[in-house]
Amino acid sequence: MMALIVELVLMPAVAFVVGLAMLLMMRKIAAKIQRRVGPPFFQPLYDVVKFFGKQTQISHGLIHDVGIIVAVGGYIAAETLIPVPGMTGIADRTDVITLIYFLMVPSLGMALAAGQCANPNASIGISRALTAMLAYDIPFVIVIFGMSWMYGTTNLVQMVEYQQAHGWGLFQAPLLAFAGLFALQGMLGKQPFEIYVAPAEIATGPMVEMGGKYLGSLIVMQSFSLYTAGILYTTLFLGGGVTWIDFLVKAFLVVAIPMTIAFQFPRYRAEQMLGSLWKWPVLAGLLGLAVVMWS
Amino acid sequence: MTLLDGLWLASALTALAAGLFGRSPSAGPWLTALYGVQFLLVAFMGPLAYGADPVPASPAFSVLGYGLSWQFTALSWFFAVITAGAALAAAWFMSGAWGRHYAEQGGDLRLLQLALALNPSTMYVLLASRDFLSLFVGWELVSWASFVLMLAAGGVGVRWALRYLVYAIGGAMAVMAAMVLSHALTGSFEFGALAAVVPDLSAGTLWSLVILLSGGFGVKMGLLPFHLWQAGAYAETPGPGSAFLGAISSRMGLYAMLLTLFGVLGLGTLKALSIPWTPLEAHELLAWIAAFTIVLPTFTALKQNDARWLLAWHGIGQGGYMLMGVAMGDALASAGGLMHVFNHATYQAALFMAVTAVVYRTGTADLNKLGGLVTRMPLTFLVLLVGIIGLAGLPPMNGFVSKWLIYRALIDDGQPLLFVAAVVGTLGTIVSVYKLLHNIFLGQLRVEHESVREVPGSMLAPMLALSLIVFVTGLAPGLVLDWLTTVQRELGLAVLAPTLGGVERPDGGLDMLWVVGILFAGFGVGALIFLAGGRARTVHQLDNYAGGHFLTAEVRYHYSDNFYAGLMHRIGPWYRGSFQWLQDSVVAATDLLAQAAAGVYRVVQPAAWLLGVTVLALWWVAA
Amino acid sequence: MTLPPLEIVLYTGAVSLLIIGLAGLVMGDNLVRLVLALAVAEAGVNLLLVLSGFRQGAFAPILLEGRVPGPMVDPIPQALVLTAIVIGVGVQALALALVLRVRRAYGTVEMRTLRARLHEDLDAAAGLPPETSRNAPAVERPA
Amino acid sequence: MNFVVLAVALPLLAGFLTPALGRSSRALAQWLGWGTLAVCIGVLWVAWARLDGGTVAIAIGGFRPPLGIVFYLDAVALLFGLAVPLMALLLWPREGTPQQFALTLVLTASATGLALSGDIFNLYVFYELTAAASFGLIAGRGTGAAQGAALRYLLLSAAGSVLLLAGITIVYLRTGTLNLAHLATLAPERLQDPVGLAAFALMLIGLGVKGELFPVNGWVPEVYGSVSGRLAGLLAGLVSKLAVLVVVRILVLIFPQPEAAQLMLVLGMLGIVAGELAAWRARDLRRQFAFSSIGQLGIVFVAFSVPGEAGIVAGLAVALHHLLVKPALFLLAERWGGSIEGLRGAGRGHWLASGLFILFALSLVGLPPLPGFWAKLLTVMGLMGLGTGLAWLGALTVMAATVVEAAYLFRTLSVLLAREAGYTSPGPHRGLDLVTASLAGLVLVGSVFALHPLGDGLKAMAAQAADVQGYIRTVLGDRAVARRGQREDRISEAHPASRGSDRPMGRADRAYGWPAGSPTRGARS
Repeated sequence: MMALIVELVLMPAVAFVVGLAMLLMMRKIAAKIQRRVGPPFFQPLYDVVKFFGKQTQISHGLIHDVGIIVAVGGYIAAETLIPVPGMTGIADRTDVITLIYFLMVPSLGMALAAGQCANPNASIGISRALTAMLAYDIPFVIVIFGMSWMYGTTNLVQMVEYQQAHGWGLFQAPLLAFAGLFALQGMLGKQPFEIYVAPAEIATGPMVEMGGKYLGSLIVMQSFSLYTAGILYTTLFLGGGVTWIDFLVKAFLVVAIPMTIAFQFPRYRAEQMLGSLWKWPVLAGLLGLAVVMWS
Repeated sequence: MTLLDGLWLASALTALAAGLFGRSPSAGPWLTALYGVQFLLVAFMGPLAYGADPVPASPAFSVLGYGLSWQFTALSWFFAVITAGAALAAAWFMSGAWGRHYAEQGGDLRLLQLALALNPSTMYVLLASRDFLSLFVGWELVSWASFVLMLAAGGVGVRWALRYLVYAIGGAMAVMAAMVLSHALTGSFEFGALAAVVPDLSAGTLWSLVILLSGGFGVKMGLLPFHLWQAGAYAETPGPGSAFLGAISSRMGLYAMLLTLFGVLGLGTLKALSIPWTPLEAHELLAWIAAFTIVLPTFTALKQNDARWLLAWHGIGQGGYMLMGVAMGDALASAGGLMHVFNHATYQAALFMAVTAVVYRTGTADLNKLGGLVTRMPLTFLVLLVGIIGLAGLPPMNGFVSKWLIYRALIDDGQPLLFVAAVVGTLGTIVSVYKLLHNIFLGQLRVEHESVREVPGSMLAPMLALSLIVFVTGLAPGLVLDWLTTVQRELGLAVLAPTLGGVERPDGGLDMLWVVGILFAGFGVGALIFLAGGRARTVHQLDNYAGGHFLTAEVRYHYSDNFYAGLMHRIGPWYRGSFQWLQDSVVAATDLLAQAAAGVYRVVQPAAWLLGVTVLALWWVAA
Repeated sequence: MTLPPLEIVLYTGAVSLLIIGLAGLVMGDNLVRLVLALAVAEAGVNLLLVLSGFRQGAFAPILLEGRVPGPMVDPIPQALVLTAIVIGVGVQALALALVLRVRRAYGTVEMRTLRARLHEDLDAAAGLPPETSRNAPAVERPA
Repeated sequence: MNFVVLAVALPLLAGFLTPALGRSSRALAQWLGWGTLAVCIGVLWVAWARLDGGTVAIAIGGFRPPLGIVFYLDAVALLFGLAVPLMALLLWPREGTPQQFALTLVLTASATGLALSGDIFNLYVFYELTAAASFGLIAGRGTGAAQGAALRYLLLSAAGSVLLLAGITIVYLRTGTLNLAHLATLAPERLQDPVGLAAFALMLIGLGVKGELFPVNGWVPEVYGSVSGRLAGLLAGLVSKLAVLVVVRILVLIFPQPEAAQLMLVLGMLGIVAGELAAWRARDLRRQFAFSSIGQLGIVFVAFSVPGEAGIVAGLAVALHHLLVKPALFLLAERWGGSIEGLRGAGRGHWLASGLFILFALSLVGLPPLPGFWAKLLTVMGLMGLGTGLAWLGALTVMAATVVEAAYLFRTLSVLLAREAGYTSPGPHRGLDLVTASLAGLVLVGSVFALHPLGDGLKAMAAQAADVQGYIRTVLGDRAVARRGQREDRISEAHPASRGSDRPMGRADRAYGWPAGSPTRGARS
């Protein structure tokens, strides 16, 4: 019991640290592509501390605050559902389906907070964000189904065990892995699927009214989301991790791919986003599904 | 005098009292107490859900040599407890301020009270039926009772009620055909007699039975393509009535299907019945119909601009989950499908009530004419929030558990397309209900709603109670799943072994106690982090970033119309050719035929028909 | 079936009368003619009925004292046909009376006009707007 | 039991007296009519009580059957016989002239005769008398529309009578008898062929004019649209049923071949479709009910077309239900006649009338446990029990018609009960109409509580009516029954597979020679 509690505390903490590092990596990649130097190593941490410490903190009402708490808290809780090397948290008591729906809770929190801001730009942003969710989740659930069927379990711990015994999912179901990566691009909200932020057009959408600790919380949330996406993909396709080192290498690699792709692209309109996410990854996913189920 | 007799008596008394005293708004609390008595009587039958012997009714009739008898079993009880709860909540909701308001607006409160009271009382008759004849009697009574409730408000509702009536009678006739077919096969209306001959029946006969029964009962459930009546009929019913109807009324179809298709024919029969030239079997066909019922109505809901219509369309879609779960038939799926009946009743009633509360205060359910009400009606907002989380099937509410069970079973059964359909339905629901919440409660408060206040306690209490149930059964789904094991045993389905928190299995289980616990712990930590930041200052809603322009009261802008513009740009064209064409063409064909029929009676010489038919008859005789 | 030639002729005649009468009833338009057609049809069927008792060369079925009863024709149809004729006459009289009444009410003895006026009357009594033809002009034609 | 004849003779006599009496005192004529009807009811009631479920044949004038004409009394005959004066009393033309009283009495007499007679030509005579009386009653309203409708009805009906008489002639040619019981003994060998079937077809169509059989019911909307509600109720409720009863008697006793029933089934089905759909489109209440009555009569024909007891039970149930409901509805339409759209809100404030309308509509549509449901259920059960494709289609038609029926009845109701501001009510219903309709409503509701005995009673009645041997035995004695039995045996030996089907009697016909009629043969054989 004690060990479990330690795990439950440790897992989000690790996630926070690694997530900030991923944030840093993201900005470094962007800088490299744009031939800039990029921020210093501790910049993400500085940012968070700065935002939380600001004098001017503007709240737009209770739900604004609650939404932010739900967004951050939901991710903190979600980290305990994905097994990492040496720690399983409550991954054994839940499964990948729970995790997917769990991950929607922070989004809902952010949507609440943005909605309460009473800024039309925020509402437009949320409408686009939810549209994006509808777009990327369809290929993603096809992937989830395929992998669960292949591994014969929805338990993430067992998935890792299976891959460590029989080889990575990436090699057994490459089409599904491709579809998953494509969906990941949307899930992280990176170009070309970042219409919901669209800073020049709707003034960063959901974030338009956020400042101070609100924006800081959103940065924390983003770092969590990067981490979660990375390790979830690693767990599903790359055999999880035996040790922290190979686990983190894989996770960073996974996150690096969308980042690298992102900065090569312009921004898609909402319907273009739907079109591309419902076409290629869904086709690949269904094909991969057929291969998995009939072989 | 058994408990069932008592329940019938109590419900009849309630209807009588509603008819006598319903006109006066002050009778509301007393009527609510009577509904409470009904609920208690159902609760006293609780041991049924844990395997106690069925509770029979004392009256038994014999007509034309066929006996009718009634009894409550675990299946009946499960549906009855939902019915009683929904009726109690609806009656409570209208017992005070709402009822007075309705009467002041010129509504016929007595009629509404009576219609509401008739619904549960007829449902208790249906739920107790144990042969085809009593089933049909109960079925018709329930259909007519809900017709009365839909009619209660008059106005636009009448048109929808009439449309419902046509569908309902059509469905009832299909049921009657199935019942008479069964009689032709066995010479009796007993379920047992049919069950006994099922192994000897030809595939054609079985298909006829399956199609007639599922079609007939499917009308009430709003299964595709018989769903077109439901949204309008439920949405245009006065508030508490629509809460009751949305919660349980169409589930009677599921009950009757369970009773006949699963209880009598048996899941094994459905599984053995394959569709020629396809790999599908009868139960998969049902699951596919369910899948379409999930997806199409859900996305129709997404387009609605009226909160009540939006909810009603979602009600149709959620019915698909129930059928899908039950049709898949294994322990997890059927438990999920059945539990969804309970879950849906709880959150749907709460949602309709919350919307009704908004209408009560603002006078409109038009999603383009509201906004920002969270600061004025925070508790109603809370109820709606809890409700939509349940409806969307997100943790920690109960809707998540039932859907999880269904998803998990679909993975077990290897049904990827059904799985995707189910998830797509959920995603569509999330998208749609956020619009509902946002357009009513978030964004900018309209000038005319500045003075809106929270609704009074008589309306809040049932809503909050329902929300509490939504949360508690999400936290500890085992409470409900325990009942369902008995129901599964009764129907001859595989039996689930639930824990308090859900299901324990090594290859991916669910323990909601942990999930919810962790989630709230996360919120706690999140709150700590949040509070670690500097103290925030709350500003006026118009004090926000507007691109260098100052927003004033004259230019309030709440982004609500065509909320998902981008999405609609892509999927808008797909709405064409939803099943409306089917209904339209049936009506058109009937009208054409009717014109021809009327033409028969407009001829100059009616004797021409006489000569014609004589010649034809003689020709036929000679041939 | 071997029938004596005379009977074939008689039956053919009776059936023809019936058919002519019914055809007249359908095809005629003048009410008086319709009544006459009805009379023809009734005559045909009455003839048929009386023929059913007919046997060639038989006597009338009257038992008179001192006469040897040879083959007799069937008396029942004759009794029946009398009744039928009486009824027929009564109905025709009633029909003619009604024709007169109709002429007084509507000023017509044409079935087509009667039907049109009757239905107009019925619609008017029910408070319905008359059913106009789709081809009828919406307003009065200019003179 | 010979006193039963009074039930026919008395109203006839009174009918001829009334106009003369009416010249001096209208009230006296009215009282005479009422008294006569009351006596008729008494007579038939006593006969019902004495009969006690048995059957009796009464030879009129002392001539023994098959030579003499007979009245045949069984439960069905007496039930309908009893319904005639009862309905005539309830739907008495109160505001009418003495002539109308007389015609009503004549109608009563002849309709009672239709119910009781056991002789096919006698039936024809009563049928014609009924027709003549109803023409008079229809035209008696005096409006141009009523007279036009009466004339058009007359022409159609007279053409039907010609066909009926032609059918009777064929039957007589074949068998040489007109007594139903005697025909029943001879039918298996002489009428089981296309010619016999043709005779049935002619009689069916002929009788169908009054029985509102499709498509010879063109008169229905015109007549019901132009006469008073009471008369429409009498014609739709009662007279049509008696015509159907005659058809059923003929069908059961003389034409057991399935083709005959099939013909009736097909025409009945078409009638349901045409009637209900036309009612769906009807724009005024009275004609809506008229068309609806065509549809209901279609169901009656369809129900009776099911062979054996099942069909008769179902048919009786549907017919009796309609007998009760339709006149009451026509009475309600008396005040609410006219365009349906014009009735917006007319039912509000008249809660008794509206309630009755709702009750009748519910029963017509078949809400259990109202009697209409059981009637419909019996019909569908009978049809589906047959298992043939045509019967299935029939059942389907009945059920589809229910949907249409529900659609238009409740559309009308919703208009009646609509909340409409500024509507001027056409005034309350006349008290008597309302009382009569309430009576029907009470019987309807009361029968819900007596479903069990009613069901048993109907079954016993139907068993009696379906019992051909019993009919023959009652009228002709035991020996005739044995003879029919022998004949049937002989036929089934000769054509073991095809009895009652295609044309089994061709050779037997020739063996008997033709024409078969002779005055003495019938009596001897």
